[in-house]
Amino acid sequence: MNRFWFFSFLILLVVGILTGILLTRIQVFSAPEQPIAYSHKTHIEAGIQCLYCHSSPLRSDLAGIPSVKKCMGCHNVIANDKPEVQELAGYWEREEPIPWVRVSSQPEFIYFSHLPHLGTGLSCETCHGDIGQMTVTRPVVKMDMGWCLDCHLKEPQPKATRLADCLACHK
Amino acid sequence: MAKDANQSDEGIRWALVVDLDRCTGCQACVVACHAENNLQIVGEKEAAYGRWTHWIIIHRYWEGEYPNVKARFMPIMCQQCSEAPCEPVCPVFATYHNEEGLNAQIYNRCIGTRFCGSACPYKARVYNWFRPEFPEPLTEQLNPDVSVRTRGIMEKCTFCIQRIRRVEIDAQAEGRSPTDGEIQPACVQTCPTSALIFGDLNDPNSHVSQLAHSRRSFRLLPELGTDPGVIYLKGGEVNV
Amino acid sequence: MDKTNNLIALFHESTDTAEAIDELHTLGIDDEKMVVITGVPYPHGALGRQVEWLTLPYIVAVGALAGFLFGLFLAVITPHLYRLDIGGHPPVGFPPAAIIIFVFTMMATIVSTFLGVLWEMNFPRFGPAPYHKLVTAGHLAVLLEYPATLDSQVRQVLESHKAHHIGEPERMAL
Amino acid sequence: MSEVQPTQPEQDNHPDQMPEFEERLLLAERKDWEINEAVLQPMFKTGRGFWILVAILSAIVLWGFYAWGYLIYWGMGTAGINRPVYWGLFITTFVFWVGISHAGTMISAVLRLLKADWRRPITRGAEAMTAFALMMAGLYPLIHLGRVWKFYWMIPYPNNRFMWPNFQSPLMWDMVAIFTYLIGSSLYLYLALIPDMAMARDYTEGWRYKLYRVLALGWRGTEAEWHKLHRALGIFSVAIIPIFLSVHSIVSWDFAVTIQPRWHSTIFAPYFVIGAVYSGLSALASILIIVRRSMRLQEFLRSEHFDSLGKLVMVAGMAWVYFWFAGFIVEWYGNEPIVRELIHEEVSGPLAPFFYLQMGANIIPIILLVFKRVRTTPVLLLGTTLLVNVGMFTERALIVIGSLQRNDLPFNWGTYRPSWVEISIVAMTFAGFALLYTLFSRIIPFVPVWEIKEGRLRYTLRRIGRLLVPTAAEIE
Amino acid sequence: MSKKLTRRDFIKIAAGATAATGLAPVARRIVIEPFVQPPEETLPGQATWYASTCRQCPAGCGIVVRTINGRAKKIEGNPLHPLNQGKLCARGQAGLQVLYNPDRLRNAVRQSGGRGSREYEPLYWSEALDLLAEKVSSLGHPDRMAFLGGLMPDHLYQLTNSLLTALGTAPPIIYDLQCTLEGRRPATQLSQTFFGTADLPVYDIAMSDVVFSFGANLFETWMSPVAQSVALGSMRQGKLSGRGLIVQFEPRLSATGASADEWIPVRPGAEGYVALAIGRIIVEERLGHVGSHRDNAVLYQNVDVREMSAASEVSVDTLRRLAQAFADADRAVAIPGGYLSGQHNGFASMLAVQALNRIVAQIGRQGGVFLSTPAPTVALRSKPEVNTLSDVRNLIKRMNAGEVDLLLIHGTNPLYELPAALGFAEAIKHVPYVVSFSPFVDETAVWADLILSDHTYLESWGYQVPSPGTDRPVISSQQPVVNPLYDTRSTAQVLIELAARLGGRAVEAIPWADEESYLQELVTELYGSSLGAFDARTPPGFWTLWRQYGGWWSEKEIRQEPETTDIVQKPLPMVDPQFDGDPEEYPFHLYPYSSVALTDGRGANQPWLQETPDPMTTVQWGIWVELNPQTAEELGVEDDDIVLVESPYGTLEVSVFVYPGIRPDVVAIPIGQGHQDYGRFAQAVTGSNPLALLAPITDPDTESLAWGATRVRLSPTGRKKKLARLESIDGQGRESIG
Repeated sequence: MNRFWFFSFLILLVVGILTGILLTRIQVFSAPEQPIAYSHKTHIEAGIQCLYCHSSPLRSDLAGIPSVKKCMGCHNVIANDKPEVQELAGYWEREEPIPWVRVSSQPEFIYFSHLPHLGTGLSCETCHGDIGQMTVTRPVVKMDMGWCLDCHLKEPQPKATRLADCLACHK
Repeated sequence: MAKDANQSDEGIRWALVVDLDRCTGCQACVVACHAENNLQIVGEKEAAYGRWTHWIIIHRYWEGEYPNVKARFMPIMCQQCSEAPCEPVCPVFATYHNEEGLNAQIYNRCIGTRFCGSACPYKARVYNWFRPEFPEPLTEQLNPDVSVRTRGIMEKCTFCIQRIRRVEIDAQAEGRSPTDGEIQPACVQTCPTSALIFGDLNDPNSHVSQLAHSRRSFRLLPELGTDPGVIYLKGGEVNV
Repeated sequence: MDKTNNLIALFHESTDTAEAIDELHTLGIDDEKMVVITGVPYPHGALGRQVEWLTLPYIVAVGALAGFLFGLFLAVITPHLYRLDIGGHPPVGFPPAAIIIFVFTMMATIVSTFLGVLWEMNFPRFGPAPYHKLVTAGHLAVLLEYPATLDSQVRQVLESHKAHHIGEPERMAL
Repeated sequence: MSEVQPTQPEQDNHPDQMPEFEERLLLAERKDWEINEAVLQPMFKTGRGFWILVAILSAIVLWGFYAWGYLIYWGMGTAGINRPVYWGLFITTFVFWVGISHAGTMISAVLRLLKADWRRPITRGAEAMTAFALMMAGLYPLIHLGRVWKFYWMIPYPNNRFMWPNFQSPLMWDMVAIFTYLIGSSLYLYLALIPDMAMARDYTEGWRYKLYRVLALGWRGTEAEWHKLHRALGIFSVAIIPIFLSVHSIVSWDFAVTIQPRWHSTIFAPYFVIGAVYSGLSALASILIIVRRSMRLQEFLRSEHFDSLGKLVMVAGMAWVYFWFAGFIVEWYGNEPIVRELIHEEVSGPLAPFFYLQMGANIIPIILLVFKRVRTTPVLLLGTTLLVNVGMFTERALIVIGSLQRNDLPFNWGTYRPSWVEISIVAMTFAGFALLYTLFSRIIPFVPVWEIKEGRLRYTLRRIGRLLVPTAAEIE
Repeated sequence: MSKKLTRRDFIKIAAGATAATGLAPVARRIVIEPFVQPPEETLPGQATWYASTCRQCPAGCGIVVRTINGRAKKIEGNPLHPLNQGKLCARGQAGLQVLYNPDRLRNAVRQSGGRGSREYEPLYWSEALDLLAEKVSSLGHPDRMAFLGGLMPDHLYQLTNSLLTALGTAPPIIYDLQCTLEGRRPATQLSQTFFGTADLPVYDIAMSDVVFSFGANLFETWMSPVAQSVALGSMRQGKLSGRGLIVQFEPRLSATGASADEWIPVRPGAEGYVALAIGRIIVEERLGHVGSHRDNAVLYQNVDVREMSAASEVSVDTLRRLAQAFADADRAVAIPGGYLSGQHNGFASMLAVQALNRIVAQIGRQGGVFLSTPAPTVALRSKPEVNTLSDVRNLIKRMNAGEVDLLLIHGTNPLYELPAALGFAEAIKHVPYVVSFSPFVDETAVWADLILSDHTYLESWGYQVPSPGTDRPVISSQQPVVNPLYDTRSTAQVLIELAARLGGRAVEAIPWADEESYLQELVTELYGSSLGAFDARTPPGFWTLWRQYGGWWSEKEIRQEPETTDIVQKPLPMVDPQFDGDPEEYPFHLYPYSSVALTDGRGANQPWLQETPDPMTTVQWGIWVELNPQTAEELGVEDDDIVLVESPYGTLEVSVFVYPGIRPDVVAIPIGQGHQDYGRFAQAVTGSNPLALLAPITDPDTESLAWGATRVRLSPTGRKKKLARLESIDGQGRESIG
């Protein structure tokens, strides 16, 4: 009886520690609050391609955030009665950039470039999820090292070796 | 024991040739390195206590006595040893050897045991003793391709891995491989006398591998058997 | 089933105890029905009882083997899970692997010895158990379980060997 | 005395007060309960001096923790280390504490295996010393990390990075070896403590009773329990000896596997081990003298124990000198430039004061310990053994710091000055050790009562001429 | 790299328009890069390279600046630029910290608490300009205004000159310490005297077999150190004809001396004697392969080799050996350096050195000395004239006499850079209104009423003709690589706007709408020149290419062979050096040298340069005095001991650096530290300015400051201050431990 109590305590302890470790792995996939209630869904359903607004991933490390000017290019005439669009127009008039909050980010010590990833035929959705269906943009995966490696290690050799080199990403 | 992968002559081995006959000790490489790699400024007090963070330093050696005195310069940076003494001692693989013969240091993995620093016979590794400070707007100078190291981690010369990678990605986009001399670490790029030459040691046609076979070439502390990737060329001797 | 009595008896002397135990044996009480409690470890056989069979060495051996395998896993397998070359060393070298395997074997040996002996002794056990505090003051206690029919004989044997505090064993919370 | 249960049988003449035990009075004449009380009584008596001591030690420990927090918050730069002296007082003290920890095993495991009966009263003190010294030593690998909050990367556990620690690193060997040794010595200490916990349980009430009850795990002292305990202790003493040898060897390999001049030595492992035994035994002797005095355990810790301990220290010291010389002569004879420079630094350079302190403090005690008067006079022995520890600490410092200050390229040489942070943290571990020991001695029977009683069982008193001489029975 | 233009190089510098607009991120780590208006040719996160010209010293090297999201990240040498060929020195690399210096002024400011109060009040530019215009127009007489300039880009000098001339004021007085230490003015005068043209000659080190450098720290701060270092590289190990030889004549072993093959520790001021003796030996013994030395005999007719040897403390044997080497070399060149010009007999010495090139017939030859070809348009040919110290003295005199009501100061810091004994600090107090254009609050700006803070060079327009030039005509362009960080305004623009406010002749003289259009007009004159390295179809196309390439230069090398004047028809002058201070009382020559990192002190506010170790002493962040070991022993001091250095004009307390490579009768102190103002990094170093020690004496021939002609005495203070050395004192500079 006593022994059962003692050993079950031990097991509980181990389970507790493991749960603790697991809990730290769980990511809260909450959507950050944006300055303007922007919906990707609306825009994708309107037939706009990702690359129209995020125009640089094929030429640069970054996908790029559209400038206010680009937004205004359409919203001068389209839906300019909506409050969000009027907010946008406000930024345009004040000549202020919109302080968008980053949804998907890489840590500061990581070198990440969109260019080679798109070059291998990946699509935006591979990493960013089905963003075209999102009214509120939120992260769908925790972009951590294991997640990156999951793909990198599946590449054929010798590419996998090269991509598994720490220096491939760490800077 | 298993054959070591780094020993093979296949693939790339990055190497730096330092021509001591050309070096004037002008320190351009030092500042270029600071600018390229976001090195922190430690200030006079810490520098006086051996806490500076240069990745490349120029040793100055005196020879002889007045009036027949000579001073010679010897730039010392991480020697990128094949048999690096710093690598096996790291408990968390923060430093290891990559496929291209680089002695890599992953800052984010480092937990700061400083064992590698103790093990390095060239003392080419520097430590971040304090949180780096960049008074505004000096933060603007930071190179986004290089992480800003926090306190408590080891850092060292990387042969400007970000510049290597940049050229490789560009070359790959153009469907070619980088040409000899196209990749230039910041120190090599700026060296006014071209005392520093960078390239692939395993490519028999590269400038560095030819210089490495020159009669003037030697490596630092060869008796330790570290097989450095930095090759020095002796200063020439011409007497009047 | 026969009715059984439980009895505790305290002795001053180990010789008296040994003799009393011998006589109790002759009364037909098994070793298993007797528990001798002492404050001092008496050498084996001093009180005329058989040596007990221990599983401890086996537990330790299994533990050590587990430690060895764990060490082997860490030292030999994990370097291949994410292959990084260091200092011209092969991913697995004999000397470091030997150290790791050795240390983990020893760690497991020690931990399994400890856990094993607790297991063997049925520890921890805080419930009430027959005990007498005079044991730690140097007395020897004998706990007996015997058929009720032998009661008077047993008491006589005990008293003849200068036992005191003969009576129902007090179950104390330990 | 109120806590002690008056359970003495009436036929024993029970004096109201404890008799003043004479130095060489044999325990054979003591009743078991007298021994129990002699051990327990000093634990319950905590005078003002005790609390003042605890307060002072706690203050130092708290200050040390403040210093540690300061170190973590501001960075490793608040310590005195620099380039090239990347390791300073922290690692020195770490090696020192690991060395101290070696005496416990030496005494209890080796002597238990050898059936040296004089070990009995001092095993507990020695084992406690091992455990506490290891706890202090184990702090340093954490303290000296630049990013201590990432220390768990050294623990092998499956993670999404697919990364495991590098088991080729001596620091990993260190970590697992010290962890093993700490577990081993703590369990060893605890296992032998269980019967005494039961004894204490029977004599106490209140919080102490609850504590001892839990710690005793329900020990009654049945023959089976004793038997199993013996068996387990036997396995322990065999298993812990290789660990004890390996731990300090591994610590020495932290240095010896690098190619730093004067570290790169094959003799380092035995040299460190013997040095550890030397300093550990000395520390043990010092502690026993202090405890004996402060807890009035003269009856248990008698001069013959110190005599034997002193002889062991002397032998260990001679072995240390031998190993030191064996290393030194090779370095001296080889005359490699950098090694010559380092030796020169020590013998006649800026490190000379430390070198001569080390040599003096390590060799003079050996000579002193030749004299029985020194071995058996507590004050003299205390002074001698403290001197050994000063010497051994200096020796560690010379090895760690002295070698790092010089290297193959003279341009890179440097000097090291410890900062207040380092000194505070080192003081913290010394105070922490003393504090743990002080508290330990008031909570746990310092003398292993059952072992003493067991030893007493094996003695007979024989009259030879005019003397009553104890002789050991040959049992087992 | 420099020889072959790769495609990548071109891409690197192909982006040529003005800097990116838009709000750049404050902290690059967190904020994403939103723009209101996206910049035209930049991609977010992608580097763009802009070509410009380095203004950290007067050399005028071409640079390319890597910018990301409108922020400059790295400066590198422009690989196409003929002068520096892609290379750059430490100071050039550190230029970012001029731009991003935390101590920059962010507005035009007025010193609200009176001069010297260091209390500033920001002004709108219109207010500031009104204030300036009012001060200028309310002057009683145009002569009551003075403009003191320093390191100015050429276009600004032209503008200033035009404006001042139009107003009837004297042209700007150009004086700064760097030029003085280089001996720019004496060198110009030497060219004028020797070759009859005021261009600085180019010494062709790259092709030379033997280089005799007389006090020229070629690879540190003298003239065009990067170009000279590039030349050293090819001279040493880049030639087919074998390794060239360098001999350095100077009393202190500089980094250049350390790179040289031989160092001759000549007595201060006696370098000319060495040159004379060598010349005499060559002529007398008919060394070399020139043939007849008859023409040159007259030059050396008064020279006695033994006397010269005794005066310079260089043995006759050595002189003969050197003469032999110099004369026998296929190509040899002798360089009269900055230290010569800093002596009382500087000009005579320089003449003697230049004469050596003549007697071995190296003038105009490859590996000898030649003149660079000027730019093809007249407007671009005129260069800023460096004024003499006498001009500055006159100005100080006028200021003291109350004859100056308005003093404008640009690009120089006289309170720091002039020897304290000249009394500028006192004189400036007599000027009712002082305007500074400094982007930093330096020592002089503290005494200004109004600071019209200029852009830093990475934010401004301009061009510069490198002088000394190179083997072909070069004009280096300067363009903003980033948008101005703050509300500062370029001085050229300020002058244009000032002229507009003043109207009349001023606006006629500089009628342009803005700086850019002025430059465009000036530069597109080059359009159509057949020499250029690039062809443009239209003038605007030329303007674009001009900015993309970082200037205009000839595709092929065009050297100019100078003719010697009749100075070589008479004996060379022999002038004894004079020193200020009684030799008995002040036994040591003071050698203040310009620091490799900080030059004349301009670099002191850039932490990278402060942290850069001095090549010879490896000291970072500090000031020290170098003593020969023998001198140190006699004084009873050792490393890091503080000594008191006294001259007849001032005192200085400074740590000792025992320096094996210096004459026992010379003590050397680096210039650059000892700032009272000039920002946190400059002020972080304790110590005082060594210029306080200098005697205000000049070389009568050139009227240039004889900065090497002061004597000092030293006394130990018994205190110690540890220098922040890179090297270990314990290691004693040994290479091996053998």
